[in-house]
Amino acid sequence: MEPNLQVLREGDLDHGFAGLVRSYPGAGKILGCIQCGTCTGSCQLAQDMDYTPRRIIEMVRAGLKDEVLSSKAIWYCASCYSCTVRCPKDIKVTEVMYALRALSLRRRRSRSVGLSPVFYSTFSRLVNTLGKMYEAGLIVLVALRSNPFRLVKLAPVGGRMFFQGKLGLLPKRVAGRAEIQKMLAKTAALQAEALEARRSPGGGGVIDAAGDAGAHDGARLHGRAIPGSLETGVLP
Amino acid sequence: MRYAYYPGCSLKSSAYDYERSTRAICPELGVELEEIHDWNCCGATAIPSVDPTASAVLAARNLALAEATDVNGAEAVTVAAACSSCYAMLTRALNYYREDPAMRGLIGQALAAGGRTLAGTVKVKHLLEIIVNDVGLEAVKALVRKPLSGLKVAPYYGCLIVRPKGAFDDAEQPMALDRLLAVLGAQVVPFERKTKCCGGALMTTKEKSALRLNEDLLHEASSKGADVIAVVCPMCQMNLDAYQSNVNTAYGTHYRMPVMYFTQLMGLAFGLNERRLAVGKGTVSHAAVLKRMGV
Amino acid sequence: MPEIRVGVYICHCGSNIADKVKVAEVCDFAATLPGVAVARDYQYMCADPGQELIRRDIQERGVNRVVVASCSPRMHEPTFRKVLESVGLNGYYFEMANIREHVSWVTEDPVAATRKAKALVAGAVGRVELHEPLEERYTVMNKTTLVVGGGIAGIEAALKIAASGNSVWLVEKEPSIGGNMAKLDKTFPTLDCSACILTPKMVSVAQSENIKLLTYAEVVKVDGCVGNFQVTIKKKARSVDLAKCTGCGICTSKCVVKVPSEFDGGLAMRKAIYTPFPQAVPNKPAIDREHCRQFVVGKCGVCQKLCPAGAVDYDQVDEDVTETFGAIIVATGYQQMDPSVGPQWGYGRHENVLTALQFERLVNASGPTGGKVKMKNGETPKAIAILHCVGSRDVNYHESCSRFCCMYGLKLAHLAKEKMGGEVYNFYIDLRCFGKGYEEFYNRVLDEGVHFIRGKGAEVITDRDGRLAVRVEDTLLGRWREVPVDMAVLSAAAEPRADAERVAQVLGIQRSRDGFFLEAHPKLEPLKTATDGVFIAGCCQGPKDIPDSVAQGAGAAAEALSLVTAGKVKISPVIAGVNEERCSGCKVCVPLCPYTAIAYDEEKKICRVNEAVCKGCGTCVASCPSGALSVKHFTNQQIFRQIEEVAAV
Amino acid sequence: MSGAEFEPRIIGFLCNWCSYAGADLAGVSRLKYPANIRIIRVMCSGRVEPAFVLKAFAEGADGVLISGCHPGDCHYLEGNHKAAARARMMERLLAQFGVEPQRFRLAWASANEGEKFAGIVKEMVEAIRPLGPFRRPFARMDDLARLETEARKDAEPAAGGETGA
Ligand SMILES: Cc1cc2nc3c(=O)[nH]c(=O)nc-3n(C[C@H](O)[C@H](O)[C@H](O)COP(=O)(O)OP(=O)(O)OC[C@H]3O[C@@H](n4cnc5c(N)ncnc54)[C@H](O)[C@@H]3O)c2cc1C
Ligand SMILES: Cc1cc2nc3c(=O)[nH]c(=O)nc-3n(C[C@H](O)[C@H](O)[C@H](O)COP(=O)(O)OP(=O)(O)OC[C@H]3O[C@@H](n4cnc5c(N)ncnc54)[C@H](O)[C@@H]3O)c2cc1C
Ligand code: SF4
Ligand code: SF4
Ligand code: SF4
Ligand code: SF4
Ligand code: SF4
Ligand code: SF4
Ligand code: SF4
Ligand code: SF4
Repeated sequence: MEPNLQVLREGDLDHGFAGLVRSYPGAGKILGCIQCGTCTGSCQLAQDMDYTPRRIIEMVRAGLKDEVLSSKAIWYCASCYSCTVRCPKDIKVTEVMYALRALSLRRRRSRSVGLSPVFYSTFSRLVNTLGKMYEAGLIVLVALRSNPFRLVKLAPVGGRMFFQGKLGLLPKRVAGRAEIQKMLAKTAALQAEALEARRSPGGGGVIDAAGDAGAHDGARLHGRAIPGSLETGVLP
Repeated sequence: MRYAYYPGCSLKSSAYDYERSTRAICPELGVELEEIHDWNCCGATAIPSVDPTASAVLAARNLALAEATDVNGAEAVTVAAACSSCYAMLTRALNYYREDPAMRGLIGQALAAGGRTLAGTVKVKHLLEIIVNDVGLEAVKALVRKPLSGLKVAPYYGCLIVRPKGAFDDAEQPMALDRLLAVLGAQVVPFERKTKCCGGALMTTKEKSALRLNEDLLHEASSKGADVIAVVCPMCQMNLDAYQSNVNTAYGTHYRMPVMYFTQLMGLAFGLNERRLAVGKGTVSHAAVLKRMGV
Repeated sequence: MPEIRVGVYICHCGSNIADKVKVAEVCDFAATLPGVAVARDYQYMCADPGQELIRRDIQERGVNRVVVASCSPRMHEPTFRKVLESVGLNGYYFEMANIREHVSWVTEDPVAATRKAKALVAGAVGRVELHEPLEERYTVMNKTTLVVGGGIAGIEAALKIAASGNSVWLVEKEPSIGGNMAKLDKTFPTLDCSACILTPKMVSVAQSENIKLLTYAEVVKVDGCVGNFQVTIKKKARSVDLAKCTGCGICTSKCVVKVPSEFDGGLAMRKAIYTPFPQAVPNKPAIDREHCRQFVVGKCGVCQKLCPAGAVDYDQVDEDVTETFGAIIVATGYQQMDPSVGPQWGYGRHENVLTALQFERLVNASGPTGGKVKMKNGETPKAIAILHCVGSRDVNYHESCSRFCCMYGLKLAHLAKEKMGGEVYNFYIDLRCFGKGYEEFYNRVLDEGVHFIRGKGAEVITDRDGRLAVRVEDTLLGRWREVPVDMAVLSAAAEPRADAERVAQVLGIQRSRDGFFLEAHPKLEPLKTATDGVFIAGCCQGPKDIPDSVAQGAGAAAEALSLVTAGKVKISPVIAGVNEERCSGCKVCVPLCPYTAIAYDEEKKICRVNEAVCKGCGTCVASCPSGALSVKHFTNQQIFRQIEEVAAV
Repeated sequence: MSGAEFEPRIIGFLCNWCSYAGADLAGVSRLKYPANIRIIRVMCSGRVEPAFVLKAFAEGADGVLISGCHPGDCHYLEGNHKAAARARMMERLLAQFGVEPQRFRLAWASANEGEKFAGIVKEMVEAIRPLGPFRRPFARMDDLARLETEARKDAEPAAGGETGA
């Protein structure tokens, strides 16, 4: 049956979702949003989004979890912080966007929104592995992980940059890679702990029905199993 | 003036011209940059999108490394970052560490797991801030040997150098770069979109949107008659420069707007050799700029 | 000292107390306490026969301290004090033990209740022994009131006081009274012309025999306290002798120096010798010495030469006037925030971005354009944007709502539509139209075809055609919009005047977190301040529209009159004092007093409490390291004794 | 209730305007709470000196409550801020003397909060009862005098800081 878009039943809403989002760094103040739209008005990307930043905040508060996490909007945010500096209620919309992308990746809700999830997770895993960014590698990996034809499209820009000496072809590594791995593992463990505390009775927050298992078990991206989580994962 | 230098990944690859020009002008200004040993990637805006907390930990490791150096003797260490994204991400981590008790605890424990500690006394500054505020425009002026007379420059700050905090200049209409360029003798065009976003990493993921943002910038700069756009961030440089022909293709425009790092323009004004400044390494030729300056 | 004879009276309160507390047992217990001469229990102590019991014991049995154990002292302490006084005993030789609200009504177990009652009675008896006779004091009121600030609120207050036949001084820092209202064109929601309703009041001020008007003057010092404030007022040198000047205006027309007019928000020029606006009161000029050539370069003298009345006097100097007042009303109003603090709104960067007050001048028939809405280039705009909440409801600027800008946004939309046709947009978050006739006005403006876009104007930029454009989310549609306009009007926040902090210090009043002056109670004492005898009215307390400002002005007048006409004012004897011998002059107490009642005496190197200002909270006492401070009726000895006694039972 | 159970004696210093009125309201509303508290009225919670608290303990109280208007509601503007600053200091001091933290409490109760006031008393009684009677470490008055001076020294910079903030 076609869903009736005019009707929103309580059962469609996840009342723990706002609490979950608020537990992310910088996202604590979303309950204070007065829906003024300053964020959207300030956003250069809003015109490409399926939901405006203001609506995203409201959808989070209302508990429209699936719609938010599978929205395109969160992947169009360029992290320019215009919304954040202007929000009259000191809501860090940019940080909320980060949180939503992270949740979307974790819940694997981001399949139909194009290249962005692959890009970000690949970037993240490259850095987690090497300690440093490796631009040429990033482009190649992203292309391979999404659509190899991307490579062809990127070739002219890559070529121009290469001939200006601007595209290093060899990766650089950080000596303290093991140290970084330990830090990331600890971060993941602490986050899992905090989540467990929230979920346990008296932990304060209501947790959404689906749980938040992705935080520390193996995640999967586009059919490929990746050891470790998306956050702490290293490249196979 | 000694700083713990955090170059960031871009300056070591795609933005090597930025690093080279920075290295060329800093000694002139009396700024000593001591590269932080074994620094790691700041995470840019990508890692927060995957794990907002881990990204702060990654950035914080660099701050811990910086604090451990003795660049400033007994005094608090100041990190110098040239890339706006690095600057913003290091600041973000530092602010979380200083202002958010939960994050402070978490970052502290994570760093400890890798054998590092952070006191939080470190400061983070962008290279532009260091030049304008620590060195001072008077000192810069004294170094100008070949004023950029007649060169019309659009001062482009981008977003992350003034946001989210707007720590050293206004978040909406900053003036530091305008004032610096004026001291170099350039004719600074009033650039209303000076803090609009270039799209950053969206150029890779949402190219159409990012091209629109860059077209908007190129339009204002060229309609105001600018000869060159001065930038303070590798990402801005890459998007405006390397993707300019993509903009032209998509919009049927014919921009040929050189995009140069402010450090390169400073070097030229100081009369430094353009090879030392890696001038000419733009996708859009810098020749017109040099010609205007009679170099 | 005569022997202490305490009378203790335990009240049954019908069955209210007696049901739980074994009254007779408490009474017997009381009789055993040291110093107790009489102990009785009685049905209703507050009833006449109960009171009579006390009176008789005082007169016949030599009782000289009284304890009543009954209800809350918040209820009947004054009643029983009067009983003591009626037979010549000091009302403060009295103490109450609250065995109803604090015992019988809240305790299940009669045994526990009785014991608790005993403890409280013991505490009261112990304490009352140490009570000292205290006198209610009165100060004689000076009958003149001072009003500071000549906006509509201050004008109204002054007129009301004058109408009662009492005298009042009105001090205004500008060359003319009128305040912000004088700048307005029409006023919502009825659209009367501001000048038409304000000017008659201003003229009445000038004509009233009971009002002494001092313009171009400021209060610089206030000493003393309620009833007798000694106030020093600085009259700035006006350079024009008001007694001689006829207001002919020749000087102004001949003066060669032009300066942007403050009154017109910089949209027009005025001269160095000027009256701020045509209906000014007094309608006589002042010389702005910062710009006058006579003062800047030392030569000109044109106006003096041409003045037919010989009124121009370059040698005038600032003059201090000192006068005593019984009460003070502060009505110093507000200012509009300078919106260039938020560059995103384009003010100061783009031509044709105006503040709402500037726009008021633009639509005003006596304004710089004769009431025609014109852009900088002289053309009539085809579209105008009115941005609401600029710097209001915004933690980055002012957290609170400015309260009248929604309504003037509607008014200006109406006026703009009327004067120039074209498109008018209101960009708002919420429309707050809560007054009488306000919603009706909104409906009217809606019908006139004004556009309402629910979304806060995020930024004002120039688009590719060089036109202004407002970027906004139309939140009702959920769409990002860029609306091109020719002029943008900013409803910039109403904020405290720049000198509010200094004014508060001079007058000894507090400010709330938003910087406006603080009322004694937000609902029940909106016009009083924590300083007795100082009242506030109008926008200096917080943004409010003209009807509310007028109501407050009149209310403050009533407050002041009820004080000064009473002839004398009662001051509670429960106040602090410094034992000069003990005070080490450490000044710890000085910043602790919330009323700045404590001052340091430089000569004697000790601190002193201003008895008229002190409210007796005792905060200072608790802090004095030398034990030099004490507060009457709550001395350490009294409280220590009470602790000992209640703890012993 | 078994008669054998220990009944702590609590002395409560209540400000006239909010908490005393709140306690009155508890009465007017006929709320029931333990009879263990003896209320002493002061004009403002800011009047309560550290010495009062020490004196109460010295005289045999098992617990001390200070209660005043909520921050921001003080009848005297900010006396309760001073009380709060002193209370923080008192907590430290009492801890040094081995007084269990449950025995001392600063609580805000408005004239409207009869229920809250009754609850505070109940909670305190419950918290103190298991501790048993208070052993008096400073029964002598000269001890008290010494403690008082120390307490004052400690208290006021803190209170001053409060004003500045
Ligand atoms: C654009 C705009 C349009 C408005 N339109 C309307 C409307 O249509 N209808 C309506 O009801 N309200 C309107 N208002 C609100 C209206 O302006 C205020 O309600 C009213 O002016 C408040 O009067 P006031 O006397 O309290 O303060 P003010 O008008 O600010 O007067 C204060 C006076 O005190 C003087 N003063 C200040 N400091 C000192 C000092 N230290 N010593 C001596 N004197 C001092 C000032 O010079 C001034 O004369 C509008 C406001 C704005 C900004
Ligand atoms: C649900 C609700 C909640 C509210 N909450 C708040 C709040 O939190 N804060 C706030 O500030 N305001 C609040 N208000 C508003 C507040 O109730 C009013 O501002 C206030 O009560 C107005 O007081 P009043 O004296 O003007 O009128 P009223 O309270 O109506 O008093 C009028 C009196 O006159 C008597 N009377 C009427 N006719 C005659 C007659 N012919 N002869 C003799 N006597 C007569 C009536 O019996 C009555 O006693 C609230 C209002 C409502 C409806
Ligand atoms: S700007 Fe802030 S308050 Fe306004 S809608 Fe966006 S998040 Fe909400
Ligand atoms: S940070 Fe993201 S959501 Fe906010 S204005 Fe920039 S692009 Fe839009
Ligand atoms: S010319 Fe003289 S009399 Fe006329 S207005 Fe000027 S000062 Fe007054
Ligand atoms: S003396 Fe001053 S006020 Fe008079 S005419 Fe000359 S400039 Fe104007
Ligand atoms: S009155 Fe209206 S425009 Fe003014 S601050 Fe309040 S909501 Fe905003
Ligand atoms: S009628 Fe009442 S609820 Fe409705 S807008 Fe007005 S004040 Fe609000
Ligand atoms: S605190 Fe006491 S000793 Fe110090 S100045 Fe005040 S009264 Fe004197
Ligand atoms: S008792 Fe209160 S009001 Fe009086 S001087 Fe002391 S602190 Fe000030």
